[in-house]
Amino acid sequence: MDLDNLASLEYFYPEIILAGAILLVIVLDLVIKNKRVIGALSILGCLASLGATLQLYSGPSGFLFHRMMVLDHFSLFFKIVALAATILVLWMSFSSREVASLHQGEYATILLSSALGMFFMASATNLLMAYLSLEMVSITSYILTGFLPRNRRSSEAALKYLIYGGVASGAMIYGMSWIFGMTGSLDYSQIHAALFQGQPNQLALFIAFVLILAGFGYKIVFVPFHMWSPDVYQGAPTPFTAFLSVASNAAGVAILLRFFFPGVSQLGPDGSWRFLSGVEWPQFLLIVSMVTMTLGNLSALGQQNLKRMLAYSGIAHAGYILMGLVVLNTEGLQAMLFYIVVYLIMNLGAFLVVVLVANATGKEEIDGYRGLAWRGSAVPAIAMAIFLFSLTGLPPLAGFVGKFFLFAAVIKQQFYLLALVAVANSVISLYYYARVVKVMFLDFPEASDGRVELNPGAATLLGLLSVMTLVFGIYWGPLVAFTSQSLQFFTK
Amino acid sequence: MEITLTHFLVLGAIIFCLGMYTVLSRRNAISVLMGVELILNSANINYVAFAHYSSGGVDGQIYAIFVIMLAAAEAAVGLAIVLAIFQIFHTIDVGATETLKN
Amino acid sequence: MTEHVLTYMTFFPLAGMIAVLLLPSSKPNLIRWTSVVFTIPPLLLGIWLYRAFDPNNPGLQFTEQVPWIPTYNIQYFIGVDGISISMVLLTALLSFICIFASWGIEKGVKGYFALFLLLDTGMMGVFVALDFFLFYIFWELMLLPMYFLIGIWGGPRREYAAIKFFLYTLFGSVLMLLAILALYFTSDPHTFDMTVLIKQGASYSTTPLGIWPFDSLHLRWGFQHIVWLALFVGFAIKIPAFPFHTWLPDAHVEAPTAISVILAGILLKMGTYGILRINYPMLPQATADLAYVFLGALGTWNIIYGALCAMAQKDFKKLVAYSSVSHMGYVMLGMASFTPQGINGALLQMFNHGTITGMLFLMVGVIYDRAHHRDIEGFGGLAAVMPVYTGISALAIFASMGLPGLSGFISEVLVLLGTWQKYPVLTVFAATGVILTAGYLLWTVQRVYLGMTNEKYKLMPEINTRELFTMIPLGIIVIIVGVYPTVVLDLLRASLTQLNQVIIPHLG
Amino acid sequence: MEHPIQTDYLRWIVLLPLIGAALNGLLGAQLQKRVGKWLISIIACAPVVIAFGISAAAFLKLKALEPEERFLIDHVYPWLHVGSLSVDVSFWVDPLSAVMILVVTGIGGLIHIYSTGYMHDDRSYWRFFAFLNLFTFSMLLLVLADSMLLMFIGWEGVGLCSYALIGFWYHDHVNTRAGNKAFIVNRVGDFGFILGIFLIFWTLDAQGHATLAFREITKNAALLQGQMLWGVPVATLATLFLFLGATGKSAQIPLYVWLPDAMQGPTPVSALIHAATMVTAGVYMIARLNAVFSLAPETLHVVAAIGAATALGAATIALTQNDIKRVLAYSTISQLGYMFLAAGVAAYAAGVFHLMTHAFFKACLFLGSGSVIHAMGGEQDMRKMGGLKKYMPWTFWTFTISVLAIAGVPGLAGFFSKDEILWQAFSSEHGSPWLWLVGVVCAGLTAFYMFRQLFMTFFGECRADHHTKEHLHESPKVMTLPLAVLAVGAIAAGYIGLPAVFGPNFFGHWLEPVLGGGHEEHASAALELGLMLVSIGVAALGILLAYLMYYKKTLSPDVFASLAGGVFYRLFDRKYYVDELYQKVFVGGALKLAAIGVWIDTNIIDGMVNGTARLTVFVSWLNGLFDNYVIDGMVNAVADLTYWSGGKFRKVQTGSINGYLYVILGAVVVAIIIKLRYAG
Repeated sequence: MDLDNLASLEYFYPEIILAGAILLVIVLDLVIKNKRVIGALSILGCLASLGATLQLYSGPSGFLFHRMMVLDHFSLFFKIVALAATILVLWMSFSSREVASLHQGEYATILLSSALGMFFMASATNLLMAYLSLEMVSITSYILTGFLPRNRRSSEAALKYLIYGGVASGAMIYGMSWIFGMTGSLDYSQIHAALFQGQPNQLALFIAFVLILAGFGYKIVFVPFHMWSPDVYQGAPTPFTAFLSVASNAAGVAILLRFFFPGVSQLGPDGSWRFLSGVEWPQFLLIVSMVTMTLGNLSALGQQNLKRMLAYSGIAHAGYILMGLVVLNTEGLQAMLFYIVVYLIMNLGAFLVVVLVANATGKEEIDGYRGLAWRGSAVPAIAMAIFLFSLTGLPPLAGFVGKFFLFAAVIKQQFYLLALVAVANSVISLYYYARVVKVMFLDFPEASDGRVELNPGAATLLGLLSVMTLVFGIYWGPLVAFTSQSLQFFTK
Repeated sequence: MEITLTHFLVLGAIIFCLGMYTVLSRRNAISVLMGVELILNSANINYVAFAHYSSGGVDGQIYAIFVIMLAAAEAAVGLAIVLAIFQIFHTIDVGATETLKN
Repeated sequence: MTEHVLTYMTFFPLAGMIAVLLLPSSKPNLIRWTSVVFTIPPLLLGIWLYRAFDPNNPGLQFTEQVPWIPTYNIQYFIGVDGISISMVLLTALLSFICIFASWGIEKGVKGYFALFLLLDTGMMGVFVALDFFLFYIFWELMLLPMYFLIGIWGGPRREYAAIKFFLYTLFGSVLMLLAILALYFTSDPHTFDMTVLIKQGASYSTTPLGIWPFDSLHLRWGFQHIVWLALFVGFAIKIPAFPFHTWLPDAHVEAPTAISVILAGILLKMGTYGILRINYPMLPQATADLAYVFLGALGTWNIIYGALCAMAQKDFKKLVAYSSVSHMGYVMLGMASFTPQGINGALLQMFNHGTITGMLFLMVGVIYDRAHHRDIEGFGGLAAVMPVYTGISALAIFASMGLPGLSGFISEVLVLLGTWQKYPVLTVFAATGVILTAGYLLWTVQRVYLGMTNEKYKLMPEINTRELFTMIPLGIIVIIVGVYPTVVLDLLRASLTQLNQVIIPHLG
Repeated sequence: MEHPIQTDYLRWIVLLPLIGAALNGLLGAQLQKRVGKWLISIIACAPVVIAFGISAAAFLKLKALEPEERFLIDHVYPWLHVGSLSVDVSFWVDPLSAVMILVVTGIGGLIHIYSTGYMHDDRSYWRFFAFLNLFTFSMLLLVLADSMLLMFIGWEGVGLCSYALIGFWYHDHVNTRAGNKAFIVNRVGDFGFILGIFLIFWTLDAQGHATLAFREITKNAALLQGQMLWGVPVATLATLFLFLGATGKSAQIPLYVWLPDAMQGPTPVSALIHAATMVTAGVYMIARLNAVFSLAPETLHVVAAIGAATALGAATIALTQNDIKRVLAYSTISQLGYMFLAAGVAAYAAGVFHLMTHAFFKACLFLGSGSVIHAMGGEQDMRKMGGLKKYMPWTFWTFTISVLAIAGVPGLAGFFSKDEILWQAFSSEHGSPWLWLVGVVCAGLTAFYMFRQLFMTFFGECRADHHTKEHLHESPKVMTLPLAVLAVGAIAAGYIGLPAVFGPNFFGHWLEPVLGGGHEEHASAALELGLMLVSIGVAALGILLAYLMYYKKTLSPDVFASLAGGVFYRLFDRKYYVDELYQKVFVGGALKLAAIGVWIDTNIIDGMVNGTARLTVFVSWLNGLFDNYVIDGMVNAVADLTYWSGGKFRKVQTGSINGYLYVILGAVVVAIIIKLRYAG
C-alpha cells in the first residue's frame, strides 16, 4: 500500500482527531472559565484518538503521503504509548499544584502537540519527516520545560534544553545531509537500497551515523547525550518531567529503530538483523549501553532530589533498553518494546507520588519523604515502594519481567559481559531506590512533616498504575503478545 | 577555478565547526543561539549543494527551506526563554545560571 | 481438594494477607486472629500431606501443571517429592507458630501481619515450585517482605541489617537469574520446566573454557561449571556459606523474634534446598567436580568458623545466628558426600536445624521481651527464677549441641558418618565442631541460666502460656525425631537415593 | 551365640529409670510441693530397684543356659536405616553386660536409697532424682546397647547427666564451671569415639559387612585386618580413636582433668557416676570391643602405657590432697588406670573384675565420705576433721573396710582384683615387668594415701570448730544401710574371681564366652605367689608410712615434701600444672581463634562488602567531580583562551551547558578516532 495525500487521510484520523482536539482546546480556552474542563477535554481527545489508533491496528499497513510516513504495527504501537502517556500525564496534572498555577489551555495544547509530534516520529520514513517530527517534539518540550513562570530552575532548564537540543538536531541534520549526499535520497527504503548496493565511504558513513545518533540519542538520553536530562527533569513541571521521561524516550527509540533497522540493516531469515558491513554498531552500542547504565546508576546514588534521581535512573534505564538493540535480533527488539511499556507504567507512577508529596510538602528532596508511610494514608508510600522495586527489577513486579526479557535476549546471544554488567547495575540501583523506601518506611516523620492527602482522582490513578505494575509482573502474556505483534515494520 | 561539490562541502564543514566553536566558547546566550543557527546553516549548504550536484529532484532544497523555517521557530522559542532568563537572573550569561547542580 | 493441596497451602496465606489488609487497623487482635486462621489450613493440609505422601515413590507427587505464559514455555508447575516435603511441612509449622510468636508486635500490626503472610506464601512457593521461573518469582517474593519486616519492626540497627540482607540476597539472586536464563536457552525446546531440564542435565557441556585461573585446582571448568557456580553463589548467600555469611548475624540480631525464627528456620534452608533441587540433578558433572571444594571443604570451614565466631559473641542472638552458620555447614558437608547417610543426614539436618534454631530464637525472644537486652553477660541465674523456661531452653540448647536422643544428633551423626567414607580428613575437622559447639553453648548456659541470680531479674516473670505454646510443639518434634527418626527419614529416602544415583556415575 | 533368645523384658531395665526421670522431671516440682518428698523418693528408687530385679532375673536366666548360648536380646524398634547403615534400638544381655547391669542397678539402687537421706534437705530434691534416674537410664542404655551407635547415646547421655549433677548447685559458678569442664572434655573423647565408630563401620562396609552391632563386629573383626588408612592399619587407628573416647569418659591421661573438679557435685553423684559406673564405661567399651582391640597390639601398648601412667600420676597427686573427696577422685583415676592397664595387656576379664570390685569399695568410700561431709555440715577439708571414729561408728567401720580393700589388704575384694591385674601385667604376652613395677608402686602409694585419709579423718583429735563438733552425729539409717551393704560387697566380691593359685575363678569363666579365656598355661604358681607377696609388702610399707606420719606422727610428712627441693611436692600438689596448661593452650587458643574469626568477619568480609558499597559511592562521587572540575576546567580553559586571544583575560564562572557539549564532542571525536585507528 502506497497512498497519495488524499487517500492517506483515511488512515490518518488518529492524527486528525488529535489535531482537532488541539484546535478545539485553543478555541475553548478563550470561552470556558472552568479550566478543569480543558484537561478533561484533552483527555477525551486523546481517548478518541486512541480508539482510532486501536482500530487501525487491525487494519492494513502501508505508506502514507507519498512515502513520507508509514502505517504499520510498529508505528501504531508507539502512538499508543504516546497517547497512553499523554492521557496519564494529563490525569496526573489534575492533582499537581504546580500545574494548577499554569495557563491550562496552553499547557494542554502544547502537551497534545508534543504527542502529535511523537506520532510523526513513530511513523516517519523520510529524513525530512524525521527531522520535522523531532523538532516538533523538541520545541514543544522546550516550551513546557520553561513553562513555570518566573521560576529560576524552570527557565534555566529550558535554556539548557534548548541549546542542547538545537546543537543535537543541528548535528543530526548535518549528518543526514551526508547520507543524502551519498545516496541521493531522503526516503528510507531508497537509502537502504543505495547503501546496500553501492560502496559507500565507510568513514563518511560512520561519521554521519554518529551525528545522527546524537540527534536521536538525546531523545533517548543515552551517554554521552544524556547530560541535559537531570537539569531538565529537575527544572520542568513534574507531570511534564514524567511525560518527558517516558514518552519522549519512547519516541526516540521509535525513530532510532525505524532508521537503523528497516532503514540501514537487513533482516535475516532467522530473525536476526545484519548491519551494513564495515560499520561496527554492535560493539559501539554495547559499550554505550554499558556506560549508560553504569553512569546513570552511579550518578543516581548521591542524589537528594527525587526528580533528579529519577532522571539519572532514567538514563540507566535507557542503558537497559539499549541492551535490546545490541543483540540485533527480534527478541531484543521485542524486549525493548516490552520494557518501554513497563517503564512507562512504573515511572509515571513514581512521578505521580513525587507530585503528591510535592503538593503536601512543597519538597522534592528526599527528606520530604521521611516517614511517608506513617503520615496519613500509607497508600502513596506503598505504591512508591512498588514502583521503585519494580524499577529495580524485583519479581513479581512488571519491571522484573521487562528486565528478564532483556537479559534473556542478551544471554541468548551470549553477551555474558553485558549481562554481568547489567546485573551488577541492578544491584547498585537497588541501593538508591531502597534508600527512598527506607526513608519512607523505616524512618519516622517529624512533627513538621505535613500529611499527604490523596484526592480520589490521584488515588484512582495510583491504584491503576500499581495494579498494572503488579499484574504485568504476574501475568504478562497478553502484553508480550501485543509487543511481538507490534514488532512489524512495513518496508515494501 | 571551477567551483565543485567539494568546495561546498568544505564550506559546510567549516561553518559547522565555527558554529560548534561558537556554541562551546560563548557565554552569552544570544551568541550561543547564533552558533546553533550556524550549525543548521552548514547543513543547509550541504543539502543544497548535494541537490544541485546530484541528478534531479528538489528534495535538498525543500529540506533546506524546512530547516530555515524551523530555525526561525527555534530561535523564537529560544529568544523567549532568554528573555525569561534575563528577567529572573538579570544576565544572559549561560554560565551564571547555576541553580541546577548535583 | 486433594489435587490442589499444594496450591492451597501456598496461597492460603496470600488470601490471608488480603483479608488482613481489608481489616481496620484499629483492631489489632482481630488482625492477629485472622492471621492465625489463615495459617491453620496450610498446617492441617500439611499434616494430611504427610499422611498421604507415598514415601516409596521417588518421583514428584501432588503435581499441578498449568501453562502460564505459553509463548515462553513458562508454567505454573508445582509438586513435592522427598527433597521438598520436609521443608514444606516445616514451613507450614513454623509459619503457624511464628504468628503466635509475633503477638507482641504493637506497631503497625496490620502491615506486619500482611507482610508476614506474604512472606509465608513466598516461602512455601519456593519449596513447591518446579518451574524455574516460578521458583525465581517465589524466591524473590520473599525478599521484599523480609526487608520490611526487618527494617520496620527490627532493632536499633535495623536499617543497616535490612539493606545488607537485601543487597546480599539480590546480588545472589541476579546471578541465579543469569544461570537460569543460560539453562533456559541451552534447553531445546526452551523450557523452564525443572523436570525437563533435569533430564537434559547430563548433556550440558563440560568442555573447559580454558580462561579460568583456577585450572591449577584440576577442575574442569566448562559451561556446566560456570552455571553451577553462578547458581551456587546465589544459594550460598542464603545458606549462608562463608564468606557470604555476614548478613546473617546482623539480620538476625535486628529482626523481631518471629522473623529470626523464619530466617533461620526456613530461609537458610532454601540455599541448600536449591542446591539439592537444581544444582545436583541438573548439573551432575559439575556437582561431582565441584562438590568437594565448594560444599565439602567450605561446609567444614563453615562448621568450625561459625562455631568459633559464636564463641566470641556477647549478644545472645548473634551467638545463635553464628551457630546457624556452623550447623548449616553440616548440611553442606553431608550433601557433598554422595553417600546415602550423608545426603539423608543433610536433608534431615535442614529439618532439624529449622526446629532447633526456631526454638533457640524463641528462647532468646522470651528473655529479650522481658529484659530488653540480649547481653549474655547481663543475665545469670535465670534457672532459679524461671525454671520451666530454663528447662525448655536446655532442651533446645542440648538439641543444638547434638545430644543423642534429640534430633540434632541423628542428622549430625548421619552427616559425619556419610562424609567419612568420602572425605575422612574433612570429617575429622568437622567433628571438632562438636567440641566447639559444646564449648560455646555450655558457656552460654552457664552465663545466662546458672550462677547467682542477677538482682535486676529476681522478679522476672516465668515464661507464659503463649510462649510455651510456640516452643513446645518444636520441642516435641525435636524429641520424636531424635528417638524415632524414621518419621522424617522415611519421607526423604527414596527421592534422595534417586538423586544420588544421578551424581554417582559422574564421580571420577 | 548364633541364635540369641528373644525376650521382651530387657527394655524395662532401661525404660523404668527413664519413666522415673520423666515423672520427676516433669511433675517433680509440683509433687514435691503438693505431696511431699517421700513420693519423689519412691518414684526415683522403685524403678531402679525393680530394674535390679529384672537384671537379676536376666542374670539367672543367663546362668541357666549353656555358656555358649548365654545371650538374650530384646528388639524394641528399628531406629536408623539409611543406606547400608541399619541400627535398631535393641538391648542385649550377655555375660559381660549382665555383670554391668547388676553393678549399675545394684550399686545404683543403693546410692539412690542413700541419697534420699543425703539430699533430704535440698530444695531441688526432685531435680536431683530426675537426673539421677536419667543417669541410670543412660548408663543402662550404654551397657545394654547392642550396637555402637546406640551405646554412643548412652555414652553421651551419661555425660549430660554428669554435667547436670556436677553443676547441681548451680548458684555457684565453681560448680557450673566444673560441669562445663566435664562435658567439654568428654566431648573431646566423644569426638574420638564417634570417629572410631565411623572407621569400623566403613571398613566393614567395604568388605560387605556393614554393621555397628557388637556381635557382628566381633564376628567380623578379622575383616579389619590388613586394611589401611593414612598409612596406618585400620584396626589400630580405629581403636586409638575409640580409646580417645575411653580416656575422656574414664578420666585417663590426657583427658582426666575433669574428674577431680567433678567432685563439686553432691557426694552420691560422685559415688555413682564418678566412681562406680560412668567412669568405668571406657573399660567396658574396650572389653566389649576386645575382638577389635586384640587386632591392634600397638593400641594395646598405648592403652597399657596410658593406664600405667595415669595410675601413677593420679596416685602421686592424691598424696598431697587435703580435700576428702579429691583424694578419692584421684584414687579413682588411679584405679581406672589399673583397669586400663589390664585392658592394655589384653586381660579384659581382670579389668572388668577390678571394675566390679572397685565399684563396691569406691562407692562405699564416697558414700562414707558423704556421710562425713553430711555430719560435718559440708566441710570437706580433712585438716579440719579427725577423731570422727567415735561420733560415727557405722561410717567409720564401713570406710575402714573399704580402705583396706582398696589398699590391697589380702582377703578383701581389692586385693584379688588388683593382684590379678598385676599378675597379668607381668605375665601376659602384652605385658612387661615394667608395667608390673609401676602397678606395684601405685599399690604402695594407694595404701599410703588411703590410710593417710583414714587417719586424718577418723583418728586423732577432732580439729573441727566447736559449732560443728556439737552437731556431729551418725547419719540416718537410709545412709548407713547402703554403706553396710557395700562394705559387705567390698569384702565378698573378690571371692568370685580368685586367682588361679587359690581356686576356681568363677568370674573369669563367666566372662569367657565374651572376653576369651585366660592364659594360665605357662605361668608358674610360685612366681605368681612371689609377686603377690611383693605387692603385699609394698602395700604394707605404704600403710606403715601413713601410720607413722598421720597416726603416730613420729615421722613428719615434710621430710618427703621437701625431697628434691620440694619440686615433686609442688608438682603433685599442683597436679602437674595440667589444668593451667590446658586452660592456656586449649581454652585460650579457642578463644583466640574465636576473636580472630570475629575480626575477619567485621574487618575483612564486612570490610569488603562495605568497601564495595563505599567504592561505588566513591566512583559516583568521582563522577560528580569529573562533571564539576574536569569538564568545567576544560570549559574555562577554552574560554580563557578565547578571551586571551581577544585581548581580555577574565576568570569566568563555570558553564555547564558548554561543558556538556564538550563531552559530546569529545565522545564523537574519540569514536571517530577509534574507527579510523582500528576499523579502517
